[in-house]
Amino acid sequence: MKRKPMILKIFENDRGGQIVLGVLAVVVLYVTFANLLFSEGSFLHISTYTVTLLGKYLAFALLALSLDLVWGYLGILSLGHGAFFALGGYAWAMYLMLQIGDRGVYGNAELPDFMVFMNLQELPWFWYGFEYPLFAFFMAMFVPGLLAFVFGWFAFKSRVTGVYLSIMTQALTYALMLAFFRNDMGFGGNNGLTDFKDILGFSLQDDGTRVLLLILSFLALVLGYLISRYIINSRLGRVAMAIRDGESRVRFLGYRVESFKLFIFVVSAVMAGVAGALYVPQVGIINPNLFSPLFSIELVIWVAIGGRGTLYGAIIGAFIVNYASTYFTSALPEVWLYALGGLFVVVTLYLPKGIVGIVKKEKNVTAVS
Amino acid sequence: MLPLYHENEKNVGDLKQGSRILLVDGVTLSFDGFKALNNLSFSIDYGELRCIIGANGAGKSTMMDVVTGKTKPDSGEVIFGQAVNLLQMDEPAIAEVGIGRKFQKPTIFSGHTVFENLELAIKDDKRFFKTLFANLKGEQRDKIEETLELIGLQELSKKSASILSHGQKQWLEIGMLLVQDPKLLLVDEPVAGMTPSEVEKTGEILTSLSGNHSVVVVEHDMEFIRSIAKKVTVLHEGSVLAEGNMKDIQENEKVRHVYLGE
Amino acid sequence: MQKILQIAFLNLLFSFSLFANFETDIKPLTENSFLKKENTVEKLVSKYSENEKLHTLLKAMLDGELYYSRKEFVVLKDDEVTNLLGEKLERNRKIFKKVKTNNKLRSVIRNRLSQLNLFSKDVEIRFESAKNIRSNLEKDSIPLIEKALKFETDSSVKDIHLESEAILKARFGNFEEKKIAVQNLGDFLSPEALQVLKEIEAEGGELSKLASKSIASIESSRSFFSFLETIFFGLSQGSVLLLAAMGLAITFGVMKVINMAHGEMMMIGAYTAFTIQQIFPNLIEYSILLAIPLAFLVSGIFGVIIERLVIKHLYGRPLETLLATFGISLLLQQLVRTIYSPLNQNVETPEWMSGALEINSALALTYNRLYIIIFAFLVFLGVLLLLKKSSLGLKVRAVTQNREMAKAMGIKTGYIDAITFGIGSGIAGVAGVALSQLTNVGPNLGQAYIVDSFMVVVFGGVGNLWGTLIGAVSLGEINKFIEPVAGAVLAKVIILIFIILFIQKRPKGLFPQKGREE
Amino acid sequence: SKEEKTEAPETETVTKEAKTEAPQVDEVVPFTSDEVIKVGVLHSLSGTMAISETTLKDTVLMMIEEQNRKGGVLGKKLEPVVVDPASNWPLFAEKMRGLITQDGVDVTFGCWTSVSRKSVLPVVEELNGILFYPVQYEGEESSKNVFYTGASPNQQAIPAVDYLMNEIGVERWVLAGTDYVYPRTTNKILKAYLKAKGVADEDIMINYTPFGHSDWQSIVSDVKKFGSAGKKTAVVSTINGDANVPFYKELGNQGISAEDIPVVAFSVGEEELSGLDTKPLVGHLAAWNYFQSAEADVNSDFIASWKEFMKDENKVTNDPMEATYIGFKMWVKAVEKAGTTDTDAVTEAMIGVSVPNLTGGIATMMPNHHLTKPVLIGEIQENGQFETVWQTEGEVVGDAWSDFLPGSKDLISDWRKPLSCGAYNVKTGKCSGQNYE
Amino acid sequence: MLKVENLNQYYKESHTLWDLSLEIEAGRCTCIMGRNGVGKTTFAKTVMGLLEVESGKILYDKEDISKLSSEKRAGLGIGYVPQGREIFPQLSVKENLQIGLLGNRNGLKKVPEKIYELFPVLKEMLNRKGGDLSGGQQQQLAIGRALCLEPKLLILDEPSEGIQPNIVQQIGNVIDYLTKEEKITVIIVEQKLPFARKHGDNFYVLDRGSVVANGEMSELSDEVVNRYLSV
Ligand SMILES: Nc1ncnc2c1ncn2[C@@H]1O[C@H](COP(=O)(O)OP(=O)(O)OP(=O)(O)O)[C@@H](O)[C@H]1O
Ligand SMILES: Nc1ncnc2c1ncn2[C@@H]1O[C@H](COP(=O)(O)OP(=O)(O)OP(=O)(O)O)[C@@H](O)[C@H]1O
Ligand SMILES: [Mg+2]
Ligand SMILES: [Mg+2]
Repeated sequence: MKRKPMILKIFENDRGGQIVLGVLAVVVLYVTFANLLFSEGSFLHISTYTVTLLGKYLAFALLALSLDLVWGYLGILSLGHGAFFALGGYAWAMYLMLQIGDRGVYGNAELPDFMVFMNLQELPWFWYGFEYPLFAFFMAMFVPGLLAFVFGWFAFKSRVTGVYLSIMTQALTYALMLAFFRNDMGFGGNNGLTDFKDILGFSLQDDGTRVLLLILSFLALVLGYLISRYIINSRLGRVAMAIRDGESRVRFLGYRVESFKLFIFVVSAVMAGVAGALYVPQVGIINPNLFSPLFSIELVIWVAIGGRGTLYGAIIGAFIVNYASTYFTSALPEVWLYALGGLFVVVTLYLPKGIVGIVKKEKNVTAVS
Repeated sequence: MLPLYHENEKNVGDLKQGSRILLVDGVTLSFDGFKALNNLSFSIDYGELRCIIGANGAGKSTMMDVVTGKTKPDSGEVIFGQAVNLLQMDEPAIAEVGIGRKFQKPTIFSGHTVFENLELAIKDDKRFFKTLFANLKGEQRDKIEETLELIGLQELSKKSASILSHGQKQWLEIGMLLVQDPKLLLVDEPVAGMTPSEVEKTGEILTSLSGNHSVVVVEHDMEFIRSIAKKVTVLHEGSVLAEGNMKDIQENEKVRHVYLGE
Repeated sequence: MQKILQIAFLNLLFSFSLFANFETDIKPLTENSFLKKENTVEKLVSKYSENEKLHTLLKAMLDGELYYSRKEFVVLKDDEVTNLLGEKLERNRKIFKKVKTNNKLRSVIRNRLSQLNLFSKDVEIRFESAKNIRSNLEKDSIPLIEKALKFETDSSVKDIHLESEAILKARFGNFEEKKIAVQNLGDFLSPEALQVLKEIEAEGGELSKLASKSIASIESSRSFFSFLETIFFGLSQGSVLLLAAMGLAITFGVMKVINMAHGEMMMIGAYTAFTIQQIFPNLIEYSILLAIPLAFLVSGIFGVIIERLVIKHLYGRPLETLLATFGISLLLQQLVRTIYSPLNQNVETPEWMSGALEINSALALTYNRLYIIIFAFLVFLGVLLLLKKSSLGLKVRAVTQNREMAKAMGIKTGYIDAITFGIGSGIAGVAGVALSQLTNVGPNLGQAYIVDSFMVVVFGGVGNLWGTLIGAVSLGEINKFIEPVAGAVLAKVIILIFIILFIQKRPKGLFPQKGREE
Repeated sequence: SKEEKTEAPETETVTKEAKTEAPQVDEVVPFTSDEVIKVGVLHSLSGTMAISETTLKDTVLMMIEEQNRKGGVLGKKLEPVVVDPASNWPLFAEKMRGLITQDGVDVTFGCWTSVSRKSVLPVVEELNGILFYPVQYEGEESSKNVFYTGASPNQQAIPAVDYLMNEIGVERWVLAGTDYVYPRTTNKILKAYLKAKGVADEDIMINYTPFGHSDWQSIVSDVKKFGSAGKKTAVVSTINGDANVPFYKELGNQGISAEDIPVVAFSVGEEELSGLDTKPLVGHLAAWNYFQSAEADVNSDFIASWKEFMKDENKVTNDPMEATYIGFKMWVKAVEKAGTTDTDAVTEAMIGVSVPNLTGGIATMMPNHHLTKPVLIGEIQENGQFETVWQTEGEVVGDAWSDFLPGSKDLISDWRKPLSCGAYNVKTGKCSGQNYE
Repeated sequence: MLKVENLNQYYKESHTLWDLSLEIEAGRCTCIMGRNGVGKTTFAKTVMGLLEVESGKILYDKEDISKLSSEKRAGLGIGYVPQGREIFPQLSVKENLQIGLLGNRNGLKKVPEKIYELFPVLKEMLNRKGGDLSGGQQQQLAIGRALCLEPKLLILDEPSEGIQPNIVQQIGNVIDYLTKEEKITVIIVEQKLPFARKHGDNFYVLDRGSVVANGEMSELSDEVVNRYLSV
């Protein structure tokens, strides 16, 4: 049997993924050029508003993808995935915060405004090092990964499963939310971190920077997709799905279930963290609300709407639901919850496999290579 | 709890024809006061085919649960090979050391195809980073194809296992046990729901396996037992009631009374 | 008409002639300065303490019912105008202006009224007055209290007087009196007693030691009562959690529907209570009792409708129920916003649920919480009996464990599902009524409780009602014992971490559903 | 002490005008231009904040309708653009960007919580828009593009404490708040203030609770114990939103009356009271710059038109509505003065603009983008209204930077040229924040 | 008693029963036989109403029940012992039996003593959870539960599977008793020839979803067995 290049193998039997990523690539390219090349007045121009919005959607899509990996393929319904996203976001926001320097309202070069305001005399120890982008970016992956590792290590070893695990993830994010809301935590409390000025030396107000962030988000999404795809296509992926369907049986075959779960859970958390780091500079604020259980549930809904266990379905779901909220909150501000709530009910009832279920008839098991 | 792989290897010791492969010694297990296993002791030799019979609820499946690490007994010892203490190991470690099991109620992965079910079971390094980069080797593929043929599911190999009928699931599970290639096979009611000729075929497979493997079969189908049995152990209320060749057992008054009838 | 006028006129004349002084003396009450009003009240009390009208005047002033025109002072209550003698007057109420009071003034009035009311016929009033006097003791109160002690027959009122007397003696008596008083005060519990003792302790000298002893005695019993109080608080919080979680224990615990609309079912119950008060504004006292069955029905019917329209199609797909019920919860919230506006609504508390059951001055149990505790346990018992003892319960459990087989055994699964979901939702509705007595009634009511409810059910062990009970109560208690040490925010965080760790030890909750797994 | 207070801006005399400006309902003035001026309305209509913010959206809509009847602004029709940021802070920023760049609004009225304002701030500043922020807040901010028409702490908290201390004789203080910036700041300011007035540390108890806290048993019981030490005690409450209802209920049930331990709240207004059983609350206090009960003709007119606009006789008005009202009126005036809706022209014209407030006084926009406001202390009545029991002599000037916080005591804000700075350090002579070069 | 005409059934796209027609005589024990996967269980489930049919009729007492829900069919007196036991795992043995009583048409309120006589182990384990029982015990419980219904037509899908020999004998006796004494109609899906021969009155052999042979049990020839029942 001849070995195919890895990338081809990854995309094998994945028309959906090819199409979704292809379309996204075209859109991102188009938006990039239309924003940078055409001047504001031109009807071909695409506003920075759209660029940012698209960037946000892409970050959300990566987050949804990471959730689909654990939910769709490992069967862990994480109701706290927002926590990993938020932690990644906070880590990167800390870097952005320290970039403000003495441009804050108090003109304090060492301390961010909210610390001056909290009467802190010096930077708390856990802020050390975040002025270095590499370190901050590493932490944006490391902290969510570590949390996932610690939480997963205990939970999987104790064989906490099913709704128990789901509710524990919820408790985790809820506890983090309450903790981050506390002003004494040193992360800005309810107001969170905001008023970022520049990133890696580029001003965040420049269109060019925003477009760059958009492209970066897209690349991160593609990379995340490829990694996920590779994992689920490997035998490890098939073991994961077997764990989803019959965890204890897998053990009798000699697989150490908790390692498999832990690996995928941590990979997913790291992906969510990266998504968070991409999200923050584009929306310009991070606040403990991202830790709220409600956000994490919404996240689950994106994936379900798109189509659980298909990866690209998660991307579609994230786009559709978020676009729907963006659209409805402006166009039908009074009734948009009816529209959104209705959408959820209708999709569940009539599209049990999510939106991708309409197109996709064949079964979701990847053939053996 | 994590086993030390190399040490186990050593502790299993040399497996020669006739050397002991499994020792169950004085195992007791109770559920809320009910003793499912009561000071149960017996041993199996390498290469042996052992039949275990006993009334419903005698503790046969529970015994297998204990050996495979699913349930921990209250007291007693279970030793694999020379000195591997199974009670200190968890399920994957026990599987790893060479014990495979077919469950009473067929349990297969309904989200996977028949082929993938076998692939998952096949003997290989099962640590997670190995599986991430694992590829089926030529001989493994052959082994699977061979087994598919043996269990009569070639045509369904690309089909989802969820559509199998009860009997087909039984066969698939037997197949999974075969590709796993364990040293000791624990087979719980393999012929339930099979047609007479299938029963016969199962018997042949199991007999041919013994020799290079040890096989422990639990069944209620006496005809089947008769056709394959050399040595039979009878369990009753959690302990061994009788042990011996088929003839002795059939003539044993107590066994007739609690089990065989007539 | 003429006659009435005549009478009124005569009345007016009469009052003018007899109480001319009184009438002029109360005039300064119309002034703006609260200080002036205060002085006026003091003056009136010292001068007219025997005058019935003063009572009426002060009482009305206290309740904000005293009005004046250029000519007269009247009591205006429920659109009825009466004079200070309690006689009805025919007046256009528009011409009157209110006599404004503020807190300080009211507290002075209340104090003065208490002195007058010490000899009231009503024990309740005497009791309240005695307490009021106790917290506003002055040196010259001694004769008053001694007089009251002679007059008093009720022992609980007497106790308060005795305490007041002891406090006064400890403060102002001669050495011997002080000594005895200080010793006696050790048997009382009120903060006032403690306050005096502390002052005396600080003074040093022989009394100081005695005072320390008495203080120690008071503090030890106070700390005992405060321990009881904390237990009560925990129980109360636990019972709220229990109520909130019980419906979920059925829809989620038994039926395995991840019911995100559970909170909204509570919200509907609370709005039912509100609506009933709107429809029957005269029945506030009973509206809650009426609301309980009605909320059960309304939420229950909503539940049945939701089950028949949506959930029915989702059995065997528990995760999808999360999605659909989340959608439903959004719809219901918005529905309430549309119908009732996004603002919070006011559900009034009936008289019998306000206030507290005073055990002693260190321990008082608030009525609303007390009733809610009792109510929660009753509901729990009901649900328990229903599930464990009725054939419905058996059917429900059979259906949820194996729907196909239940059908094949002749159980009408559709009907059972609908009824069960209805009951679960109905109980949530009832919980909503209880919550309306504790917190906001608004579109977000349900959101506040949904996470906690799931936590309780899972902590207790899914599918086990006793687990839900013990889970709810123990979480409530733990929270209330941590809160004073760690603060409300940290207490919650600690509880969550505790739950996470606990589940590691017992992966299926406090009371796991045991059984051999396949 | 600082410049911004002493130096009065050039105010016009408005008293005369105020009288003539009574609403002329019948007369509809036609627009003289086909163009429209778009007005953004950025208030949450769903989510947790909808409870408070929906009313403000309606207020803006009412003001726009009224203004359009008067012929709009500069002869152009005002057109509201309503969006729903859904109590989701990042969404506030996104919607703000959308409003300015997609919808092309010239001014936006919006936000309630501080975090929503913080979220929007970089966007309005980047895109040079105008935001009117109508809610009392913690101060410590002054942006060229934002006009703060709610109270800053010195226009609410400090006078309230003065009242309690001087008129009621309070000696012990409980500062209870929800754990976020506004209560934290206010309490910090109050603590510094109280200590400056000689209150001992042990006579101050500070307590923070999470958002939406609903079980107040222990805290109320603690307050009760704290208050029974023989000294007059009061609670200064910066408890936010939904948490108030269970708090007051618990107070009532545990038998703490306003006479024993009065509570003065900074976030409880008429609208919050309408969702509460007020019986047990009678006598508790609130400090605001406006009460519905204020006796002024403008106010009666405003209340009447509000009820008519909402088609509901039971609708109440409140302080943030007044702030919205003032902000709107000021903006109209400034646009008319500038003759354009151009941001720079309007922001320049805004400073010094005066309009009558609803309590019978005058509100003037100060150079620090804050207003002059009277401070009113009201007692809760059984009918859900407040009765003013005390009031400052005249209007108080809003302070952007508190004198009681170490970080900001040297900062002033003055957006007039040549200073044009929101955070000017009088000690170092440096300007930081928005206009930093 | 039961007549099935041209029954067709599909699992999604896969056609499982093909124009299946057969007739069950009242008061007799009919054996359904066939290799694995030919559709025996599917047939039993369709009669019970647990699977929808595409076309064809199921006449029970001359009435077409093919559109009725399964709870209605149970109400008409059809009892079912499924393959794989399917007892209610979290209900106690007693409750499992009570579920059978709930559907009893004769209003029986107590578990008939004869069920305990038949399966003494059930009496011993009355308060144990159904799911905790051993495989064979569960099978006995499933039969006991169906008997509590006092059905007119009893469908048993491989009832002897996993049951100890002496109890298998007893089950055989019960079948005989039910058909001979109580005149109950029994359909039994069975693979074990000796058992089928001993207790069945007549047989149907299925292959690929349709009937390929039928007749009196005595007529079941080795040829048929070799042709349709071996691999
Ligand atoms: N988790 C449990 N809780 C309570 N009792 C149990 C549990 N597991 C097994 N038992 C009891 O232990 C006994 C032995 O069960 P086991 O399944 O081992 O029997 P078996 O010999 O395999 O019977 P069969 O031939 O019917 O399969 C039975 O009586 C069963 O009820
Ligand atoms: N849920 C299902 N979805 C799709 N196909 C199914 C399903 N269940 C059974 N089948 C297929 O239908 C056919 C008949 O199955 P059925 O269970 O009726 O067989 P059976 O005759 O009872 O076999 P056994 O003797 O093994 O129990 C089989 O080929 C099986 O693969
Ligand atoms: Mg068994
Ligand atoms: Mg079958």
